[in-house]
Amino acid sequence: MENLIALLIGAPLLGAAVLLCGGRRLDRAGHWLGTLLAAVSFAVGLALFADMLGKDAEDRAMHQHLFSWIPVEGFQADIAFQLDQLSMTFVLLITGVGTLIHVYSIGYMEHDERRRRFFGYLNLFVAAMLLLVLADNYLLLYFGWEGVGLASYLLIGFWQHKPSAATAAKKAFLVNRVGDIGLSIAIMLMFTTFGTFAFGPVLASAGETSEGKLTAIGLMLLLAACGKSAQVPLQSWLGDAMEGPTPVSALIHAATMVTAGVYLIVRSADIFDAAPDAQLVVTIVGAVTLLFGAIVGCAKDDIKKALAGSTMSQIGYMILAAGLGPIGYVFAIMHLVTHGFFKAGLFLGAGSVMHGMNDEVDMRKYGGLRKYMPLTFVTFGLGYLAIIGFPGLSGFFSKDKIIEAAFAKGGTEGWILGAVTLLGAAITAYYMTRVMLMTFFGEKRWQDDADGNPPHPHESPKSMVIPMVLLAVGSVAGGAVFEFTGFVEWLEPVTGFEHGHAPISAAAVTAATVAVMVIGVGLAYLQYGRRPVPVVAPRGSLLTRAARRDLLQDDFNHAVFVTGGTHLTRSLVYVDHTLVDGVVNGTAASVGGLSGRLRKLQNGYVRSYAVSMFGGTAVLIAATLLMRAV
Amino acid sequence: MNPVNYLYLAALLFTIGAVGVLIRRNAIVVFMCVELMLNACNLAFVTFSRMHGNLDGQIIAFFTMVVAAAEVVVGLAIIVSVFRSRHSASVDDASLMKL
Amino acid sequence: MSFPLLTATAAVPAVGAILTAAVPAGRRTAAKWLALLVSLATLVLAAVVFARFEPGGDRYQLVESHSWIRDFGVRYELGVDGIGVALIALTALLIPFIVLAGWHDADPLETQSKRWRPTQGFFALILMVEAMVILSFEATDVFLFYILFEAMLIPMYFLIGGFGDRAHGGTDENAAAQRSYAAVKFLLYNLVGGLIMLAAVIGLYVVAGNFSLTEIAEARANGSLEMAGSTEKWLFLGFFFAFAVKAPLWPLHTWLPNAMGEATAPVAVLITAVVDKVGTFAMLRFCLGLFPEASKWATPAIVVLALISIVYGALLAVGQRDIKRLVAYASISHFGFIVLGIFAMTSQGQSGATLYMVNHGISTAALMLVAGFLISRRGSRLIADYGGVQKVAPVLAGTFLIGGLATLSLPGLAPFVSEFLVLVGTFARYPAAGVVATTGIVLAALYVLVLYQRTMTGPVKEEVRSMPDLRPRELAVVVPLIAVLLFLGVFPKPLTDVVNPAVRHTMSDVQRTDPQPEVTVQKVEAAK
Amino acid sequence: MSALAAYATSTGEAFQFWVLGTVAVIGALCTILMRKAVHSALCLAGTMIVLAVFYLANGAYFLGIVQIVVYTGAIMMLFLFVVMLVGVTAADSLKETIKGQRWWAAACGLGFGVLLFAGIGNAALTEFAGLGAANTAHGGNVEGLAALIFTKYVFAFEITGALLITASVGAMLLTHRERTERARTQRELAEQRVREGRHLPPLPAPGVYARHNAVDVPGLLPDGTPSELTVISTLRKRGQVRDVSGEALADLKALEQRSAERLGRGRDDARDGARDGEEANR
Repeated sequence: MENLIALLIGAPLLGAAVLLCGGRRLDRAGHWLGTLLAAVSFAVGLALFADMLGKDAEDRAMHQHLFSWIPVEGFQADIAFQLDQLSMTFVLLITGVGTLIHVYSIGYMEHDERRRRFFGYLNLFVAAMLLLVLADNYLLLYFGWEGVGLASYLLIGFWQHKPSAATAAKKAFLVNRVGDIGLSIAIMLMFTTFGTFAFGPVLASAGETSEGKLTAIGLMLLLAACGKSAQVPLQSWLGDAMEGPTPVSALIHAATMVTAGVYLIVRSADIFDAAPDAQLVVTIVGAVTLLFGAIVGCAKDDIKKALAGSTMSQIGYMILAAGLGPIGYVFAIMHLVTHGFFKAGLFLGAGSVMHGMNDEVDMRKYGGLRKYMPLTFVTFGLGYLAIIGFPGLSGFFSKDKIIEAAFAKGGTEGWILGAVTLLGAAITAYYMTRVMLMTFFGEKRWQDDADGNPPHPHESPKSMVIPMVLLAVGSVAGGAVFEFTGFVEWLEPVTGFEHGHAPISAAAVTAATVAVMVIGVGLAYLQYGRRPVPVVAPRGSLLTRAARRDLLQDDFNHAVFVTGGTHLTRSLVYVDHTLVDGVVNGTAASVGGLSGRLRKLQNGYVRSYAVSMFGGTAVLIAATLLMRAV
Repeated sequence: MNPVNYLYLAALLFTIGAVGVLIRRNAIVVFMCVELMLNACNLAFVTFSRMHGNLDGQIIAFFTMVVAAAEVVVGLAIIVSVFRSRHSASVDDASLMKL
Repeated sequence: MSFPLLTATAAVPAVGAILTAAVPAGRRTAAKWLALLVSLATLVLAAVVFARFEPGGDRYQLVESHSWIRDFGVRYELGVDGIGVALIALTALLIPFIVLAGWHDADPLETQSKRWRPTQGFFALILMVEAMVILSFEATDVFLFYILFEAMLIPMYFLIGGFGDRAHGGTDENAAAQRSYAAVKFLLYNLVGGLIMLAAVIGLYVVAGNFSLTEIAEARANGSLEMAGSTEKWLFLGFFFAFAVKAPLWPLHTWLPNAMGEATAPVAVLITAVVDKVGTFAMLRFCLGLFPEASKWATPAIVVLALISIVYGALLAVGQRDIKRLVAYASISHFGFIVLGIFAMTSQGQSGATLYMVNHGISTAALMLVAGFLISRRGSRLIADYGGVQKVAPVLAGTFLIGGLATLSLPGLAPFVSEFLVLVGTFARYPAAGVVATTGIVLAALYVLVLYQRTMTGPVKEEVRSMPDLRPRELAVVVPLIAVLLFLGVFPKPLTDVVNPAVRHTMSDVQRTDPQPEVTVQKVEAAK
Repeated sequence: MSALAAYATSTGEAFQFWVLGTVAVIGALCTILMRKAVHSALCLAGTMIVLAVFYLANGAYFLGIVQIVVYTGAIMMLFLFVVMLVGVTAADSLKETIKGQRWWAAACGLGFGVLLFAGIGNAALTEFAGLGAANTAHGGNVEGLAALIFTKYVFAFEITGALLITASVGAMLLTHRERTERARTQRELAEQRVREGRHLPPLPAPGVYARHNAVDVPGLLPDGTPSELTVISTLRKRGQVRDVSGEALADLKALEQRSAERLGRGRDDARDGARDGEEANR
């Protein structure tokens, strides 16, 4: 069975290669081929899953060694895969949700002339993401890590003729690269510390080195995770990334790629467990992002950006949980999977809405859509209930566990983290209700598009609706399934698990969670359900305005990095031209000036030359005489 | 009298000839000055010959004369052909080496 | 006496150059085909060299040795180690593509006389450069190497000054002036470097009594040749200066952007991908091989210069408005990495540096040649003159992007392997330097993506609307290069197998061992 | 005499040296200071003769004679010949045209001379072997030279022979102008002249009324002005045309005046005639 692991990656990779190199001949069948290969990968994943379930919990990890990648003295990097329970979870999520979104895209991208290439990119993404989660060493993980970055770049900028899309793609790649510095330094640190960077040996001997080194490695891994998972301070790209086609937002920027940071931290659990300081920073980052994303999500009128803020916030939950150590790893992954379902569903719903509304994204121009798009409304609604943690739905189970674990951290930290998670839950309920109300309820606020066509909201084609329905099912049932089929036991051999002991009872936490949810929903209803929503956004409070601008982080980046960088490069270009080159040119000019003066001696008159010859002879005689005299 | 005086005389004549080469523009006169320098050398050779008591110095002076004759023939031919084309025998007129 | 394979590898392009130059004026297509065939034949020979080279064998293989100038102990002495083999392979691999890419670059203008034969001259000069570069990778005699090092400036000078980019903003006279400025600058910089090296070569002879690299290195190793510390340092500096100009290292780099900007794209590739490699190659072979102590003494300063090159080159690339100058500054940044890897003096760093030379050659060739195709279509080198090309010429844009991604060292493409090895190697010895160098990867992403964004994306500009996509000849240039980049990115083993033993020898030259990891890890069985 | 010359310097030789040495230096100075090339040549010839005497005094009898016969006699005559060819009357301007040339020349010359003198003064030149033995070894100076030339210096001698041949051939080549086109026949020349329409008849002869028949005197036109055409082009180019028209007119005027006085005829006519002549002259 091990040999099938390569097939997991190989199928979508083949699809990408064929679709991208195949040319226009494949235009008509390309999307089917892409979808088929994603489905093949999913099928292989299921087969491997079935095989894995048949084994003992401890023996479930599978390895496949393909070949030595970079064989250099003292440096072994292999193309080798490791499929354990953690990877398996991701494989199923990636290929499953990935396949659904492929199907969805068939309808969504129907009118795009470059649909073949879109599927090529999607396949490329799936392959890279699988490589990321299947790698058995950090360098190969880095390969996948950058691969998904590339796919994300290509897909965000898929509509390249829009300057905003091209800029957003570039921004995403660059911010991710900053995070990549972290990953590469972490790998280098591992290499100098352990002499290798394969998961097995590094994690097994993590305890043998100093805590300081491990903290450094941990913080660098966190930096990488921040970049990929859009955590503060590297979160700024995610909102802009919504320029990409909606299926991309659903797959990459909600369900899978952005959660790679969580995977990285959970995968490196042994390192973090031995470095409590790093763990603390992880939780702080998670907590800050959780609130940051939630606040941003409250202020955005663009439906996708509101959802992007929500994604950021939900990943904040996961990171926070991952930072809690063995009491949180499992729940981080569990929330990751449930979030993958409901957020993908929400994005697909949003895409469906946009599909029917002439690609309008401003929620203030929606309203009353539930009658026109009943299926979208229902699936979106179920996703909504899941994310706010409506009891019994998937989000409820996973989020509740994280909040409980946060309290279980213990001490003041535990209280603070618990409070933050609860606050986050309230805000989540608030902004998601706002989205729901502005989109599907209230009166119509539709506007003609740029060409003057009034929108004709309609239900999307089957290829789009079916994936939405399936994801809605997952959003509803996922949590319960995990809760009652032993997700904890499933992951425990990989991540380890301890029961957290919260200072308050689990029932109290659950009650509090439900209570803050109700408060959040109620507040949103008061603001958006009872009163009509203005088409033009009101000026809003200082916080609202700041949140609309991503809490000014973009402005900060622009002022410091973009403007400063532009000035720096401009001045360096000047310096290079005047100073570095100038020194050389100055030397040349002075030599030239001297020669110009010397040239006057060469006046072309034989007699002048004769004088110099004669003088030279005299000097030679003088020198000879002097030498003899001495 | 010390025969070294001949050497002083040779040196003086040589210097006069050299200065003449430098200050005259007429190519023929320049040539004459060159001849003067050669003759000064010859005088020195002959004096050295006497000083050392062998005839090699005279031989060299003899060869110098032959070479001088050859040189004069070619040099004057050049002057004549230059004069033919430029109607001038001034060495300053031939300043094409100047950029 | 066996077949002189190394001589043949250099002689084939040299003879080919003469034959190409002799093709009559009217038969310029024949000259092109001849040049292509000769370069392919050289590639075959280089492949034979690669195959005949045994990684486990002697340090220098396929050795040829003949007396040349007996009085000074100068010998015609050739031999290749793994590093030389890799770079010969690179050179022989790139030249056919350079020839193919420059197929029409030297066609005579309508206004020129019928007897004028620029095409023949262009291809003959390229082959001449190839011959000299290959021979300089083979030479194990310092004097022979020096002569080749200098002699290759002559054809390069004519290639830069005589065959400029026809896409220029100003008038013809203006362009000609710029071009001759660039060519003279190239020549002067390199001549000054070469002159200083000549002094050091003579000094070496005075000290050692012969020019043979192998003999001197051996004598130094077994202690029969003592060299005073200061002597060694001065000689080292003399050699290093020349190589640093050629490489080029900050602050001796300013000739490169001019030369690459003014030359045609294939010639620019020839400069940066082939000729400049002689500089970094010579650092490895001569600086470290002949002056190990001085190399160690100078390492801190050189590491700092390399770091400055990396960051400075990348920052200046960001600030460029001219596509070709941008690539030139990017190359300066990359050469910083190569030098860093060499002087980190770890196995990973030096293997990485060697691989970097090869990979940088291929990736820059891919990027620069596609850029050349782009420029030839629009007739402008300014980034601002482009926009939306992706919509009009998707294949061109796609290949350009892949070239760019290789330049920014995306995993999966060859440069990543080498860049990461350099970083790891440097980090193991000098952690701070490793961290600073890592910022280079962000800046690389910045200049590549900004370039791509401004030229390829956005609304289609009026001037590019009718731009044709890549033609078959151009595809034949780009596709194999990209294939090689992908192959070496995933499976660099053929190259590392050859390079590893050579690096081991170099490490023993400088008597340095790799820093050992802090924790010795038992290999987990499962990882196998 | 030979013994005298060989061994020591007598008072007579000293006297001879001081007198003739002064002459030689004056001759040399005149060579470089005379404005006319022909004068320079004559001064140089004088210096050379003095040198010939010094050669004799130094025991180089053969060279002394050769100096007079070959150098002064042949080479200097060659100089004079070329001077004539170029223009014997042309005087050079001694005004210097190159800035600082004269000062540099003087300074260099002075420095050079001082150095030479210092060098000679420094050298230990007190021993004089004399030429007596050398000259008598083969029976005389000429025989001694011959013995050396045809033994030790035979190669150099042969080479100088080759040099002389080459030089003479070279001189011929330099001055000889190859005719590159066919010589035109008289008919063709005549036709050309007709075609060009100038001077159909032969050019007028030089000379005036049989008073001045020299070739450098232009013939006078009917109005009394000289005609350049009558003088050959070489002289014209050199500017060596002697204008005698004014002289002729003055003579004519004087004659007319005299005859008028004698005949007592009207002066007005004569004055008119003279005025006409003057105007035409102008």
